[in-house]
Amino acid sequence: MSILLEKLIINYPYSIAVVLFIIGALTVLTRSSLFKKLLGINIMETAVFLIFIAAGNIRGGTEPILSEGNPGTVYINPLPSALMLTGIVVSVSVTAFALALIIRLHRTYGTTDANCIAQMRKEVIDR
Amino acid sequence: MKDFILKRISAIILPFICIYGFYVILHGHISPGGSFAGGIIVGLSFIAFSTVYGTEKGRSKLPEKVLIWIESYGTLWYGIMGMVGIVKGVPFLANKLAGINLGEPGTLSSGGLISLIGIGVGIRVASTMVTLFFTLMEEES
Amino acid sequence: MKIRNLLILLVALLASYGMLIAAAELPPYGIPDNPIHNQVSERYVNGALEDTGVPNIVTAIVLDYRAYDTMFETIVLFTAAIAVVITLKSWKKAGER
Amino acid sequence: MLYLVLALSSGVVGGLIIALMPNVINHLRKYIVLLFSTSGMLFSWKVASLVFAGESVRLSCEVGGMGFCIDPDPLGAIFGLIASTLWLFTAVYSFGYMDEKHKQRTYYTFFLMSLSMTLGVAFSGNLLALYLFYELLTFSTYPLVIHERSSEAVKAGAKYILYSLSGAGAILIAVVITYSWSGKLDFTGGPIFAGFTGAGFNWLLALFIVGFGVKAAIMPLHRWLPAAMVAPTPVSALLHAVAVVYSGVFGILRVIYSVFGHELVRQLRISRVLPWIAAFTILAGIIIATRQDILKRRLAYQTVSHLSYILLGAFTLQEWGLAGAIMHMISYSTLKITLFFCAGIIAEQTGETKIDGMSGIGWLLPKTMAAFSVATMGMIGMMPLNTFWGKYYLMKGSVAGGKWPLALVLIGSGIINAICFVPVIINSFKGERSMQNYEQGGKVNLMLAPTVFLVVTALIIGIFPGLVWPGVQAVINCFY
Amino acid sequence: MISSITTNLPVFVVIAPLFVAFILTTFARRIRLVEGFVIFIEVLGLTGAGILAVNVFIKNIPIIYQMGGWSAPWGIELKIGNLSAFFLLVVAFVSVPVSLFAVNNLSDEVGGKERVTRFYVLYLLLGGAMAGMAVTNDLFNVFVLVEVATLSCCGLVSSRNRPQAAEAAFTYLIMATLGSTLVLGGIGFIYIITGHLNMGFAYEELNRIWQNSPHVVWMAFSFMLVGFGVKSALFPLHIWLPDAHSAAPSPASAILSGVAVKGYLICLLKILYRVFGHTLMQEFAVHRILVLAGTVAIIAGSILALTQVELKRRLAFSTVAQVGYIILGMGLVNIKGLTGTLFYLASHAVIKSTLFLAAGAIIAATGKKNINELAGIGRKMPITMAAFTIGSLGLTGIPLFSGFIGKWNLILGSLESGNIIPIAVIIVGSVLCAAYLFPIVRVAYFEPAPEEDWKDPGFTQKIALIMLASAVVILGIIPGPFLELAERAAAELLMLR
Repeated sequence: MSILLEKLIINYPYSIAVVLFIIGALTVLTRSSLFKKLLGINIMETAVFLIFIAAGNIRGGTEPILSEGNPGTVYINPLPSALMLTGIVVSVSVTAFALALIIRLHRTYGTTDANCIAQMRKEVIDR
Repeated sequence: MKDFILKRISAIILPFICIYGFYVILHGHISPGGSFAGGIIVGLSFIAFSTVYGTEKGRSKLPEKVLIWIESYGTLWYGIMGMVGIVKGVPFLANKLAGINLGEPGTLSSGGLISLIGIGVGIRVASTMVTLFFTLMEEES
Repeated sequence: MKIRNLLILLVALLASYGMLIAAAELPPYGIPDNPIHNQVSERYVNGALEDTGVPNIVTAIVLDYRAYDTMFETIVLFTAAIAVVITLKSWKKAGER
Repeated sequence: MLYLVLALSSGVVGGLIIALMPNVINHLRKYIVLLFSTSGMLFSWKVASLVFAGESVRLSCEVGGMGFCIDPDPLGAIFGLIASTLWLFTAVYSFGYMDEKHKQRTYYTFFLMSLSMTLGVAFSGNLLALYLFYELLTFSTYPLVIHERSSEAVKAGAKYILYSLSGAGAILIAVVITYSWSGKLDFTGGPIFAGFTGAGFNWLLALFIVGFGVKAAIMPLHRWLPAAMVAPTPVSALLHAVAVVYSGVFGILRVIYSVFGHELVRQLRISRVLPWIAAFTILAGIIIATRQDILKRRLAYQTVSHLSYILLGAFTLQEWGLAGAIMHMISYSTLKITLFFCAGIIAEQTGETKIDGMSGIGWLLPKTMAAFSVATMGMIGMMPLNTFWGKYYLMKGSVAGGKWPLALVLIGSGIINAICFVPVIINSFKGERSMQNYEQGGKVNLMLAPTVFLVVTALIIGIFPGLVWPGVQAVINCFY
Repeated sequence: MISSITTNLPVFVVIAPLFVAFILTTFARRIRLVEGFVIFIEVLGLTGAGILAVNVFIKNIPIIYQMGGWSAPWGIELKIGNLSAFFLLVVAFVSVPVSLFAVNNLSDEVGGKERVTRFYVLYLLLGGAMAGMAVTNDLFNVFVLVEVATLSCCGLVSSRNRPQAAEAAFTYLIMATLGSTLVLGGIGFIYIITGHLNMGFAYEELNRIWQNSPHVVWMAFSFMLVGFGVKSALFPLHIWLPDAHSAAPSPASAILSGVAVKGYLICLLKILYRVFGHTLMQEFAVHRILVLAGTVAIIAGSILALTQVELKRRLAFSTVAQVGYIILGMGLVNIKGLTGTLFYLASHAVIKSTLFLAAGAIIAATGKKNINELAGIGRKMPITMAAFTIGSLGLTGIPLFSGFIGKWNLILGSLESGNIIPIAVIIVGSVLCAAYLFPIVRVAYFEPAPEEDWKDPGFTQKIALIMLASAVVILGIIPGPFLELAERAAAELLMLR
């Protein structure tokens, strides 16, 4: 157990990411407010990004932009950063779409609470 | 929004924000940042403008047709840049293989297709941001 | 509802335990000889300049080595825009316009 | 070859013609039905004669990466003969019965189609074809079961299709297992599992028997049969006394003699249990029958019991037992269909379906009740009716198999048959009735003619069993 | 010119629909032109997929396409083996009749011209993403494609102008994003311990060093299973599917149930067999989990489908059950089982599209949603109902229809793997399938029709239905080369070549 803790402390970014991931997942699954669900999704994605970025890091490394002059510099692994650039854009798109859906639901039902909507759906007649 | 100071200040600042965004886009391949960051900044300048001066005014600056046009052909631009490789007889999205002069590293014109692609991506990211903003802002028709 | 939340909590605890063990097993953080820093990243770091001619390696990867991903990334944005528009705009039926 | 194709296709073609023909020529419908059922009968007779002459009539094709093969052998030929011949009579009977009834188009369409499917089951040359036609038979007879469209009929139909599909599923599993164990599915050239042995075959055989036993109405699986009696009488008579249920019995015969081979079955432990299951079904079925007061249901339970006669013959694994099974297959079908025809006539003429309400019917419908009585005698198994011979060989077989109690079971079931049906006859000749206060439905002569003809046939076969013996002999030679 | 097209065909089949999608929005109002473009590009894609499949089938070696000329560990490579060719064919074939069906048929369900155009845009984007999933050989590329597919699926669902559609789309979006986040996490684990994103390299590295970090591999497995399980509606995670697939416009439901779900399943198959490899799967007993999940999904999905009274919801739940078959087949790690899975995947893609399109035509013509209201449809809409009946027979697994061959191979495969329970479950599943599909057929044919003039749908819709139904029959009668392709794909997945 102590070894586990030790390793967790060594890998503290991963541990934090795990905690964030669980927080996000619980938010998505237990909260009934659509906004909070969306926030939970974003937190989860952030956790995964954190895992990638942390994996790419090297202690004492600099950002991967080649600069003339000092040849001895250690650059961090650029690939995870590049991947996460894509990932962030993806999550932005998802967020935008989810917001649009929330707005439409709010226009229809006047609320952004999943339970209330589930109740109201019975009464709403199809156009 | 009726705030006089805000309007004046933003009238002064926003052009520079926009210019800065374009700067980031253009220098994406030789300095930190890149087309996405720059595109977001450009988009934000317009979004700020239309929050300050009202959505209608913003729309008048960037009409819907222009946005649609930029989005469609901005995304298509990427593909066209990719097709350059195929036309040259090498795989899709090839840059150096396609025999394009990469230029002298560190200068603005370096990187061959990369800078071109970057410009396209940046502009269309900006337009997408603006579109999303307008669409989310607009009321029930 | 209560039961459901309890179940979710249980699953979450299980998952977090597994994930923590996995996190502990991952290669130690920030060490240069992790498997992730293999010939791939070396090639990126050392060869980017003559491969692509740009000093910003991230841009080099995003727009040249893995440009295909980035194309789909822009497509994701495009998709999101279209989806948002189709969700929120022009509700009228064909006949009414 | 050509005759085989014609025999198989005549039903489907006729059905399609009837389904698609315009309403203006509805009066021609009967003639079309008559034409195609006759052609089906004639061509299957032709095929049978070829088969008995020893020629191989084979038709095989590769469909969906799997070989389907049609290749009748004497057993299949006999089943085909029974089915197609009785089909003609039933067609004639239905002309009388269905006269001025609703949904005739649907009825005749699927009536003819199921002829093709039954012949397909009979002539199938490998397990896949057998399975295919077995499934298709279920679907093509389903519309006939729900013909009345009443909620009761729909429920019965759902029961029927659910039971049959579950059985078919069991068969599919068994077929796949057979395929993966032996690598071949054809019946030709001796049993598939010739030379195999092992404990797993117990389960495989059980699976097969459960699968086919659904349609053969082995006792725990029989429930769909009485329920399906809501169908119009010709359907009950032909399908649920002969064709469909025989397809199940036939399947079990096939499995025992063509898939496993009697030597292998004799080695299996399960083969000691099977005859007793059949015996139980025989007794239980007929005993339940005595407690039914609706005539058709009573007949249905009697069907359950008598089907197991045939299975008993098969399960004894003796040559005489097989002979008895075939004999009973032939003779029982003629008489049972007669009984149903009579029940139908009674119901149509007087509207009586309950047995208590039939007092005095005999004076109104003397010919019908005469036929009914003769058929009942046959069911009891008296001389000089053909069923006597079937029973005789069955007893011979079971004694030869060293299972003499089975013979007692047969005798006992004969007695219970008497207890069950003689009162009906007596009751029907009690008291007075006058024809006036009944509205008469259907054309009684068209219904009576096939009935009488069948009874006469039964008598002739009973007096000269040599007429059908060569066929039985051929089957035995083919398997032993 | 021609040579350049043929050499670049792998990328063309992916990007052609996408490019058309980009330019469609610029002439949104001219709907005829838009539809013409869509049909044209679908047919073109089918041709391209056919050519690719023939190439792969004849040469029988996978085509490798290095994106941008960067070789495997550095750049992204497309790999078109038998599996990819197989799935490309399925996608390309199914999307043609679906878009034919959509022609001139969407204004009721979707709305005005712009909306219809955007519907088509999303439709093409989905098609492109599916093609990309079929051909890609790169883990992170899989994630991006999955995201494109997810967003376009949700967009298609929410394009129906009903409030329920938005709600269903939101649930779908949240669940699917949760799933893709898990997938990204799984990819992250694999990437961190192997340092590769290319499937082949990751496979070698992973099988070399997995002992160092078994728990990480285990978590990667479970992330992948749960993530793709959510996306492809594996039983306990299916809660989003019925709402989404029944609320979407009918062509969208057809493409979602028919193709989109299959795309995620193909990705799962690729990652399980090409990245982890079957030895690792058996090491971690993942195949048992798959079989268990599949059996549970079959039974539960069928029973849930039995309880539905709404036509499209019943079909949606039957999709849940059918996904169970495919997952089950993935678990039987042998050639027969995988062949059965792949063939069943294809046949279900065709059959479920048929059923949903027929249901859409019925609902559009009659306005009736519930099953018991469909009395006599068979007489009034013969072609539609005939297609529906053929689909039902195929799904039930009657011989001579495509479903039977898939089930046959699945049963053989589970026999080979020495597992008896799946066989029983497969059979019970098909009996239940008959129990929930045939009542519809019975009501439609054997009950008196009300006095309303319901008509078959328009010409193109009829063509679409006939195409799909005949495909069901043809696949059942002469599967020939297609089955061969599936077998080779199975061998390829098991790395027997």
